[in-house]
Amino acid sequence: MLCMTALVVVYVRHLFSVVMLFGIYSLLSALIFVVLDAADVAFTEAAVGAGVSTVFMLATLVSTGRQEKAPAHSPLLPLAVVTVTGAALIWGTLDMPHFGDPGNPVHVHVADRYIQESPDEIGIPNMVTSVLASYRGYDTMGEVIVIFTALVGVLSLLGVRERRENPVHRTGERHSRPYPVLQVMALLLIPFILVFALYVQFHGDFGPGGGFQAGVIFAAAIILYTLTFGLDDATALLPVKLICMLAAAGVLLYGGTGVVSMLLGGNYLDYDVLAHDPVHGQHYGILVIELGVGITVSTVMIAIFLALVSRAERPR
Amino acid sequence: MIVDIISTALFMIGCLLGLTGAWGLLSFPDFYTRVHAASITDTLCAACFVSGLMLQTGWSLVTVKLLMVLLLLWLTSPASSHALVRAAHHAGLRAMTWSFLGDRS
Amino acid sequence: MGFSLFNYWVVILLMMAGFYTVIASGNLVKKIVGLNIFQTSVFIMYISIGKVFGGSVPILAANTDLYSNPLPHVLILTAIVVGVATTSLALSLAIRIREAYGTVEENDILEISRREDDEE
Amino acid sequence: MTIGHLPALQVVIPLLAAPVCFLLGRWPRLAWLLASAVAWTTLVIAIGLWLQVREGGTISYAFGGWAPPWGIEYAVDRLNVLVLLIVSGIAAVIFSGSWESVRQEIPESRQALLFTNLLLCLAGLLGITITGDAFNLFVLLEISSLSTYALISLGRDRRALTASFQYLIMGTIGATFILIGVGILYMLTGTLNMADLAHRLGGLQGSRAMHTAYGFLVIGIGLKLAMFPLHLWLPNAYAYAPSVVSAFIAATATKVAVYVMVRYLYTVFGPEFAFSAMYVQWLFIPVGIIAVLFTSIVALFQHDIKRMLAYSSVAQIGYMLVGIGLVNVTGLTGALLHVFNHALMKGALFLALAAICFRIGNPRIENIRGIARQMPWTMAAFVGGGLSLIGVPLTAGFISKWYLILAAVERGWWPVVAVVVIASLIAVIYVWRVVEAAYLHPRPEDAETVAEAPPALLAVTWALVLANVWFGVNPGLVTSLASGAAEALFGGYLP
Amino acid sequence: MVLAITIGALLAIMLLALARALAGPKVYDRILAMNMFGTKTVLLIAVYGIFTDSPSLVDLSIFYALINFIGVIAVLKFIERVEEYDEVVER
Amino acid sequence: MTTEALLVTALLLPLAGGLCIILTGRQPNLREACTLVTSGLLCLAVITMLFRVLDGARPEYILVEMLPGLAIHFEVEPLGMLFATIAAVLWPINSVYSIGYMRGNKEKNQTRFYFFFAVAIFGAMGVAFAGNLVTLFLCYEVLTLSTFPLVAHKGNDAARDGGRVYLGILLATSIGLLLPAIVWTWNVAGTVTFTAGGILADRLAGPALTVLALMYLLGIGKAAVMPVHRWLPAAMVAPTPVSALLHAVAVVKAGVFSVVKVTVYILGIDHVAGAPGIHWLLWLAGFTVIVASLVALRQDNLKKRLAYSTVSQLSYVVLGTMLLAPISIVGAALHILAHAFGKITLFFAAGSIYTSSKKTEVSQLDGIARRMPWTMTAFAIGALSMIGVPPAAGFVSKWYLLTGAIEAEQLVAVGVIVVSTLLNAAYFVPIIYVAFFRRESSESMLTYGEAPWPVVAAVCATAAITVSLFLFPGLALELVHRIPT
Repeated sequence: MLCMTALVVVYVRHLFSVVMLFGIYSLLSALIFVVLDAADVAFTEAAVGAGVSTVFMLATLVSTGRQEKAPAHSPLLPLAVVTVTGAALIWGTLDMPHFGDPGNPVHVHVADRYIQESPDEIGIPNMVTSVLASYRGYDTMGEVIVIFTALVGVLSLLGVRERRENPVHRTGERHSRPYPVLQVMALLLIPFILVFALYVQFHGDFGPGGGFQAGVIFAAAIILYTLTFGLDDATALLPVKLICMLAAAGVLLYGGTGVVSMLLGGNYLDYDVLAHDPVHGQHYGILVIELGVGITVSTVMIAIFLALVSRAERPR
Repeated sequence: MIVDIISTALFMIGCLLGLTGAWGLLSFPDFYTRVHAASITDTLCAACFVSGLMLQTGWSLVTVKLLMVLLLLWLTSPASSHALVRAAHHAGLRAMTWSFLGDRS
Repeated sequence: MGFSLFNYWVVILLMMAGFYTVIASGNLVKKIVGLNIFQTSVFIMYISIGKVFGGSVPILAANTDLYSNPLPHVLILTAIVVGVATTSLALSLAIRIREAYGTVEENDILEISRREDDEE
Repeated sequence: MTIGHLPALQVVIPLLAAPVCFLLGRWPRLAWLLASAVAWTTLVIAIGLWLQVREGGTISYAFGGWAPPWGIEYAVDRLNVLVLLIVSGIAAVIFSGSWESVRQEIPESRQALLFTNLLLCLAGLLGITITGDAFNLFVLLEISSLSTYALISLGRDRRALTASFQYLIMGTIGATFILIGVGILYMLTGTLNMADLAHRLGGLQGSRAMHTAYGFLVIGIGLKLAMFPLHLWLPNAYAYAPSVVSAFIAATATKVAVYVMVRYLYTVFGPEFAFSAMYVQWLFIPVGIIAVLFTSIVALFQHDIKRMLAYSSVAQIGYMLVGIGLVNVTGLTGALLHVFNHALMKGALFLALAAICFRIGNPRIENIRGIARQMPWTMAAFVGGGLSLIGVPLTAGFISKWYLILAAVERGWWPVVAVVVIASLIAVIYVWRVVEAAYLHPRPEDAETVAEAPPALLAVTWALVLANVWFGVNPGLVTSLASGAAEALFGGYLP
Repeated sequence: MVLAITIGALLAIMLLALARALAGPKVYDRILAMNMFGTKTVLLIAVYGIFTDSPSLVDLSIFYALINFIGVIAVLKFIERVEEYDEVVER
Repeated sequence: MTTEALLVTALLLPLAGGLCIILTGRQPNLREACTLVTSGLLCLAVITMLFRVLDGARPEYILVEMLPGLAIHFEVEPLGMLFATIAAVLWPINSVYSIGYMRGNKEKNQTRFYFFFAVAIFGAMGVAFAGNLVTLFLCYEVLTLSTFPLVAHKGNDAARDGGRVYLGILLATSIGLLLPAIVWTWNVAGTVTFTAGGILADRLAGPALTVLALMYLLGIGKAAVMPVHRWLPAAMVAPTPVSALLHAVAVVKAGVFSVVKVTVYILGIDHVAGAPGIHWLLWLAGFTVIVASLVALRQDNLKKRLAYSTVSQLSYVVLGTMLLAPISIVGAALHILAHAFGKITLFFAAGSIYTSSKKTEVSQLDGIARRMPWTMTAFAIGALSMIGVPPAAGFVSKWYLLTGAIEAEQLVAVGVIVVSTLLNAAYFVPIIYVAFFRRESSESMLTYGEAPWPVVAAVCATAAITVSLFLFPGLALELVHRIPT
């Protein structure tokens, strides 16, 4: 099914369909992640692939047009490149460790420790969160920075239009038809979504979820609001400047935790020193940085969405 | 035991409804009929599945979550169907009518 | 042996479909979609690495002590985020290109650039 | 206390300064001051690390207090301290001189964003260099790449956008290839720490999967460092980026990629695997040679000076590849020295070009006719950088070429010597075209009179030119570092 | 057994939906199929989660339901906007 | 002043002079005073050093050591002293001449001219005193680059084209052949320091040595051995004082000097004599001598004829070197000296003719000696020196060369010298003849006399030195006999 989708994506030229198929593809791969025991990843992939990315792409299509032209040059060269690459990979797989074998080096070396010790060392049941936030906490900080970089990049490319100076020019609004049913529905759903986001944020220690997923869900609520009520109302609710400040604040919260642990005598991002008991320290640390991740991710997603949409709404 | 039987029955009904809906989606001649097939069966199908699952799990936090799934589906599914039809209608997509079939002569 | 590697082969097929879309497609947005498919399949490869038969989701539970490997999950969480960051940047570039050139077709853009170069 | 944390601070300071800089959006001048101060701080930290490495050997820093194979490690040794020094040094110099040029080329609302991006890029590059973890490298690579894409797209010409997009696509493919390679390595060993990887890969010499991983890594990194047939993104990217950005990324980005290549070849895979099992030299030498010759010749026919220098950069990367492919200590020393020296000379040249752009706008050869009379200091700096690019004695460029030629002679590979020599000659010609236009042609009648570039820009340009001379006259410091690193990397392996 | 049948049926439904999504012919058909695909995914995950005794997956299904809804709304909104532009262009 | 200090002074003086020239660029009189004072001081310093060197002093000075064994290193030895003396003595004379010429022809950009002239002299001093190959190479390139603006002084398209050929050939040969040769030498010998008797003995032999020698010979493009001689005629676009600089004071002399120096101090004449096929280099030089003379014969443009004459004369020096006999090396060194003074006289004379009459072709020179007796007398002396007829310096050096050729039993070389002497006579004697004995064509309306006095004074001075070198060759001979062959 996955393959079918992927291959069709190659052929279909109506870009809206391509993007929607991509959403389906993402959902499917998220399903596969579920089957492969990666609940957190499935969560994220669904949020990002099927959710945010797709919405972003759709928003882009509004400004860029929806039909792809037939390719002008022959597909032989790319085909050859792809074939060679694929062949190299398949050749390489021939003596790879077999799929799913518990004796693989992957499972016996580093990961072993995470599984055996992390509940004691970190004190939370979700090992993915422990590894994410503590053992490889620095990677996660990098991830937050990457997101932040994307925000900086998008802003420097597009900028977010604040409210229109002159309400007379709200031509976009006049054309678009209001959906009263949807607006009511959105108003019903949004509080629920926000609560759910908070739940995912703070439940991340025990089940799948955490700052990143929560951030995306939070952003999803705002995106829904923007979609049903329009850009101007959304920016009135959440001024762009505030969003940007929060994004930076989230990064600083994360980085600041590291600095604090450094000041308290540990290494950077060593949460052991945050409290008298190392396990408590880990707990506090993870809580704070997940919060930082959540804030940054949600605000960045919102900001990027607003930026893309504000271009789409601009009358040509 | 009896719970198991009921839930199995619910699953089966759900499957049946779902398949019907999907079949309708695939084989009905035009967009509006497809919407009809899909959305009607979808709602009930989801209800069957989720209630079956709720019976399986017994009473716990998970049940509440499942209930939320159901509520969510019930809220969003009709809403999106509505929005979809509305959009299609506004975009000028015409429903197939009998006159479409008969007026040719 | 056959089945144990089958999983990887499917993933490779997906990867190549995405890769092909990236390099062969002339439309910038479709290139981005291809890039995403390419990356997503790499993610599936990573997650496959972490799977243990009979293992469960790596969240501490009372009834099992065989878990799948959490490390690839962490890596892929990060990689997904990186992916969306790249995508959003690429999309905003595409928008700007459309505004500047009036098209997002690679060939048209090349044509315009070439003309511009000639004029200089 | 601080001393022990230097490896972390090296990257964390610019990383955390970036959001602060972002918040200064309303006051671009403050953002610039902050960026420059941070860049100088990183330079000081790099010097501190260098002193430490010189005394105590490799430094390891465990993030989160988790010991290396489990946590993320920063490892500083002679090899990357050299790259740290050059990256932070170039950043310090370029950032502090960038204000006037940025203010002129970038709309005010985007200036602070530009500095934020620069800081992120700097942090990413430093992080790539310093990290000892294969996956962390990928993350930091993406930080630097994303910020670079954004930086390039800030160029005034609309072709900057397409250049940036092209780079984005190729760079992301490269990064994904690296991801695949790292994934396979992880699959084979179960670890991501480079030292641990190297240790564990030792037992897997014949594995086909390892060969595949190797291939993907080389191609992925090759895309990033603009290895010859994969260099197509580079000329456009350098040509259309804002001048200061061109100077910064030309002087640092590809150098860091070369470092990553060396790191993977020598530390992770080990020279034994790379050169006896994979025969890398038969890949690198021809690719390097073709790169050097072909792109040098292409550079000859460019009218845009930025493009010309960009092609020359690809050629210079070819030198580095040749140095790596020569598989002896002298060759590797030469390559590392060239990493260092090329950063100096390209930095100087692009800064001089930034000064020219500042006054003239479009740096085409026709436009700079007779400019030397009006901007004598700028053009003199360009000539200085050009001499170093050619490899004239008493400039830094000579030292590295000397080592490269020596290494080739040591191996008895005369064609390589011939190539280095011929390419130097071609470099003479393309540098000469600029010099001739600037000095020997009269200024066109209708051209407006221009003044000398602003003093700050001029000062940093000259700082780099003088550094070229200083390291050409007195290269002992760098050569000992480079040759020490090269010897350590070979670790007794001889082809 | 029940699990196998249920999952099989759900997969079959999804396949049918996918077929409609691929076949089109109008964008709206695709959206409809996508919506159905999404709801069935939600159910699939819930079923799978309960039967493999990992209730945490139910969170996931809630989330999927949300995403699905937002996705459909987004597609609709943006398509509408594009149609508007096209109208403007046609005039 | 210690001899070391003198050495540093000799190197720094031209640079300091250049700086003064730039600073005083606004006031031409002051600027020219700077040039004159600096050149005079340099001349003084070098001559003082000359006597010290004759007394056995061998000062050296290491500026920086870039890599172990690779330094910017200056050391004085007799051969270099000879070259330095030529350059230092000719600079003031040339300066006087330049002042007359540049003002007389109202050239533009005179400050640039004098500045780069000073830098070129610095390069020449550096080449002369270089203690190792790298220093030599560096100063050689300084010389090349600093003379370029002089060659292309006029700034028109012809000048730029000529300049491009000039720079192209010189840089291409030096970077393409000389530098690899240096690296090769370094690789083989582990050092590039000039050492009496050479540094390659026991380290490199057989055909490789011949190849290396060939790389040096052709790599030093300034020696203008065919086929890398094209730059010399191309550089004829330059103003005459520059031609004088190129042909006599610095550039080509630096070339042949380097050839001699490398042969003596790097290859080692005894060692290289054993290399197979080394006589091919000799024949190459001989070929250049003959062919360049033949070409010169066919040139009507006076300066072109002189240029090809230079190509031919330079190859005498190479020929003498490649004979690899001690006596012929002495001859070669002497010929550097003799040719320097002879050729500068000829060029000065040509420039003087151009300045006062704007005549450039040989066929226009009928009876010119009536109007410009001093100039043409000097020209005759220079020509005699070129041909090798007493009482001019050329005779002495040719004598040594011939002796060396006979001693080395290289009959080809003997033949070459004899034939080329006849050819020299064939292209110089007609000029003298028409200038002195043919009547000026009557329709000439021009009225002109001698050139400005600084020009004439310079011409006479060099002619006088040419003669005196024949009459009193003692000092020069003493110096060249100290070259450790």
